[in-house]
Amino acid sequence: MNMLINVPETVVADALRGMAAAHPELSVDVENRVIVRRDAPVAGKVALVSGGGSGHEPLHGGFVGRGMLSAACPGEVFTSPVPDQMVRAAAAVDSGEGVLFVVKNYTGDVLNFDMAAELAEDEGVRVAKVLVNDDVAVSDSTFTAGRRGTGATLFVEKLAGAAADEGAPLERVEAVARQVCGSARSFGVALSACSTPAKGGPTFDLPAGQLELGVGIHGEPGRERRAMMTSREIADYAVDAVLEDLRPDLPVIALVNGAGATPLLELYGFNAEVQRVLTERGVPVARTLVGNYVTSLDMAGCSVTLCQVDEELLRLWDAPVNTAALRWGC
Amino acid sequence: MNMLINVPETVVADALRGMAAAHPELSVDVENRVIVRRDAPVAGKVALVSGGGSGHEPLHGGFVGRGMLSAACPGEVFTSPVPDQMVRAAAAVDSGEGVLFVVKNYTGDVLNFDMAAELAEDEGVRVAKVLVNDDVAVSDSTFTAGRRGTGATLFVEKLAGAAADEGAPLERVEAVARQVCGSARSFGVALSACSTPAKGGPTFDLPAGQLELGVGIHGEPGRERRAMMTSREIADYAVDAVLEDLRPDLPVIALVNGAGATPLLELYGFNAEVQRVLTERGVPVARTLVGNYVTSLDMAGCSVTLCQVDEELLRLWDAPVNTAALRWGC
Amino acid sequence: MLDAEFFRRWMAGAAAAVDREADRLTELDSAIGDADHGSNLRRGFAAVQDTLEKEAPQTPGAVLTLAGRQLISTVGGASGPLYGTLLRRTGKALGDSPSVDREQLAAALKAGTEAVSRLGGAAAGDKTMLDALLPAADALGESFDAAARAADAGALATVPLLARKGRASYLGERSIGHQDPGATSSALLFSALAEAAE
Amino acid sequence: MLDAEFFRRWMAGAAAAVDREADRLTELDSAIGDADHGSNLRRGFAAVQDTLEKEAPQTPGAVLTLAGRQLISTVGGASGPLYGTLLRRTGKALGDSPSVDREQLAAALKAGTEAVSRLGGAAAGDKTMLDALLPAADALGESFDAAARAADAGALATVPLLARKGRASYLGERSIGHQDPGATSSALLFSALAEAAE
Ligand SMILES: Nc1ncnc2c1ncn2[C@@H]1O[C@H](COP(=O)(O)OP(=O)(O)O)[C@@H](O)[C@H]1O
Ligand SMILES: Nc1ncnc2c1ncn2[C@@H]1O[C@H](COP(=O)(O)OP(=O)(O)O)[C@@H](O)[C@H]1O
Ligand SMILES: [Mg+2]
Ligand SMILES: [Mg+2]
Ligand SMILES: [Mg+2]
Ligand SMILES: [Mg+2]
Repeated sequence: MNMLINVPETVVADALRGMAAAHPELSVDVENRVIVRRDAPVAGKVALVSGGGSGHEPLHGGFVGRGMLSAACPGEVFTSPVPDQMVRAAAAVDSGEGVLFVVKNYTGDVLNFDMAAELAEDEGVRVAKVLVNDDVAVSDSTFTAGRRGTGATLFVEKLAGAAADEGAPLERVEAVARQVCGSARSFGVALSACSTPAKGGPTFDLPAGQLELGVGIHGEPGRERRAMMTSREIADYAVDAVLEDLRPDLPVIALVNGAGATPLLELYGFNAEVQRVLTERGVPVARTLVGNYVTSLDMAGCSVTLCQVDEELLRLWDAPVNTAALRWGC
Repeated sequence: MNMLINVPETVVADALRGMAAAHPELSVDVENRVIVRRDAPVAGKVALVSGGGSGHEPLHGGFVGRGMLSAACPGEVFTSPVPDQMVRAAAAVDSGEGVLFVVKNYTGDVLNFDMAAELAEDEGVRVAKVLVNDDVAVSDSTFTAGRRGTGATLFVEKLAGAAADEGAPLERVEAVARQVCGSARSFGVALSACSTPAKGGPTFDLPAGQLELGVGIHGEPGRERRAMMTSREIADYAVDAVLEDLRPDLPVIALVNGAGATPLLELYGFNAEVQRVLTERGVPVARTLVGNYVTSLDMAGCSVTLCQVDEELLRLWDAPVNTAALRWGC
Repeated sequence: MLDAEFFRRWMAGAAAAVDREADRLTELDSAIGDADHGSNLRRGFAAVQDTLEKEAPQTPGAVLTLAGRQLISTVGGASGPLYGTLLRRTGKALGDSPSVDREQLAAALKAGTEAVSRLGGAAAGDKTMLDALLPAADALGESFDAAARAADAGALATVPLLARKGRASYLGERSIGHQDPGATSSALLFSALAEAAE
Repeated sequence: MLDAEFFRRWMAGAAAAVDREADRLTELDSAIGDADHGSNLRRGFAAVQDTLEKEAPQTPGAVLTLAGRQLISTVGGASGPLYGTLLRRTGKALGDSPSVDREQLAAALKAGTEAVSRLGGAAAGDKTMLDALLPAADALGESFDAAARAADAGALATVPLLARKGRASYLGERSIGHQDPGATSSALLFSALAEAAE
């Protein structure tokens, strides 16, 4: 596995330096690993802070900017960040209106964000937290760490970020985030394993000609392994897996997401099949986003996230956003 | 090589259907393979038409919209489109002010666009053509097909597109395009081969632990093959290869482009090294764009394009653009 | 004398040969190009068959002109415009007489190959389809079989050449030792012509 | 009696053991987790060494509290907050006396492991570090060696268990048959403690 890196130890710091150079509109603290919008704190507005292990770019750093995150805290590759990062981020972005922590449901992320919330509150920042756990591949049981946080994170950050941008108070921003968490579900498929720099090779074995149905964004095991399927069959499986859990009585926004190494050409073709299934199942689609947004390093594969939206959420979706990876309306 | 497709024969048509579903702001003619901005023809404005083999997405379809292309013509994977597509596109977008064809320098593209230009002119459309040939890995000799067109295409489409959006006449839009062709150079590196659906596997052999320096966007051979290098070494090699050909006395815009399967995390890290070399060589960088813009299906690797800009070109770069893959200022 | 029916038979034979040999053509193109020559021509000649059946042109010139236009409209790549131009210009040179003889066809094909050379800027020895087309058009003055043999020999003779045009030229010295896919498909075209004449 | 110097020796021994065994820990984490436990703890305990040398805390409680804080600040993942909490809470329970005895340490470690259990919501038998920590803290009432042996045995006993917490829980039945990486690093911690006491 050839990687475009220097040494595994500096991968995250190198990326942050490269991000700083490419995005003067961001203030990137390479040493302390915090990416903050340059105009923070924005007076009178609630701030959003997220973070997690690196390797899922553009999540989260690519979503920092007007109408989405105020700051992001990248951890080591596939390792959740430490509380110091979130505390520092919260202090940098809090305008006095409070901070919402957007946390993906992994033990490490939960524990570190919990600690950070306590510490930040000690420093006088009002903190609310929302837990994203949208991956229907995992049965949500008290006997496991629970459903994983994946593609719905983009929706939480966009929609709650839009509410904050409009000046909604912390309680309302948190309520929007919770509504989105309840309305969005995802299912992912791996056509190849991904390789972390530290390991220097694939983190799991996927025999040639097989795919993993229900894979997690760190290559966690899914529901089953099968012989390779067509785009059509994968769309049927993935969309039905989501709809089994989420029975929308309103239109959905569809995120057809690439895992990192699947060509955009294939991803658009897959979107055609996703739209077909949704039409067949009678689910109206209000908006569609196709691209590599929540990735797993060099994994080939895709995921489908559906987010049920009422008129208010749809309005928040269309609201201006100005980040490195998602930008419209401004 | 697992691919997210149905059958190789329908890959392009499937992608176009998926694109149509995701982008209501585009008018996608799936049967005739033309992607047109929905508001075309735009009265009083010169139109830009480009196209080429598929497999380089978001190029060109992702660059259709205000401030960039008026239409794009996707061919089969890695096969240039046929003249009928460009003729149809030209007819759809011409407001009477004329059409600029942006053509990458490959024999197939050149011949098909030439024929299309003749046919379109027969139908009364004023056509100008610009040939993009920026790949410094190939020596530009009359004994070969000449330098290949790669990353500079994005600059030609953006900058000439901005001039057209401002209402510049065809001669001026063409002049901007030519200036950009003269001011932009690229160098690409493959860390893995790419696989076309038709072939079902890698189109060239790259032994593990080796990289191809100077690779083309269809996996064409480059200058040499070496044992795997660090991000730092690759940046030195690539930037120096470009600067050997282009000796800027003005600032440059840097495009640090991913070949498709290289994680964004690595690409940002590579950008840090590119910026370092440029600083060491005394080249001021006015703007930087990092991402997967001119891809080669599932190839791992990267390319560097430098485009020397005067104040006018820089202004055109910053001008509003509203396409699927590039969007700012509007 | 060769009538429209003869030319339709030729095109049908060419389509069958290209379909049969598509994988070999793609394999050759994989070595020094981008692995699409077989699928490109298969798509094009299948479309030629369709359109000839539908429009049933009534003169030799009309058959080749229509076939050429159809190749241009469906193949893409380098070979689409080049083969399309070959057939279109050959067809135009044949005029609109209801039948032609072998000498007339030979002369028309020379006009066609010249148009290919002008369009692509290639000459004999550049390791392209012209290395089969040029000697074949010459030998057609002699006989159909001589033309087919000359095309075959020309294709084979591309092996030691260094490519100077098209995608293979990027390989430089590394293009040596491989047979040119376009010259190979040109040889198929002339074999089909000889078969049509049998 | 165990003074600050003893606790610094313990931490130095733990850092050396984690560094030595990092690859094995990562290998174990690769089987049922995400292949980072070794590099996580190596990064963390190296930072602990640095900070203990720089700040030279003068009581057992201060050594452990500082070490715990440093783990929290540098490890990340699940194990960072958990090990950090273990040492911090143990340190706090030790108070600020300049030296403590083994029984006091055992009691403090019980408070620490309880805090770990509360924080992560895991209990004995869930196939986590607690399966080594809980029996070890118990056995420390007896002797340092007994604690080290109990931690080792606890780590080994995680092999047949089904993971119910952390990343390994996604594997369900497939987590059975693998030793838990966190329980394995906990055993290293107690071996280092026994060595410090020799
Ligand atoms: N300039 C040219 N003149 C004549 N023939 C050419 C030229 N360039 C390429 N060819 C022919 O085209 C063939 C390749 O056709 P094809 O693979 O279909 O197109 P592409 O190279 O665009 O993929 C080559 O083998 C060669 O014979
Ligand atoms: N909820 C929990 N309670 C106690 N220990 C846990 C819990 N979750 C995970 N662990 C321990 O953490 C170890 C994994 O640590 P590490 O690999 O560093 O973190 P991560 O799982 O975030 O990658 C597991 O082997 C397990 O012993
Ligand atoms: Mg981890
Ligand atoms: Mg081709
Ligand atoms: Mg080819
Ligand atoms: Mg781990």
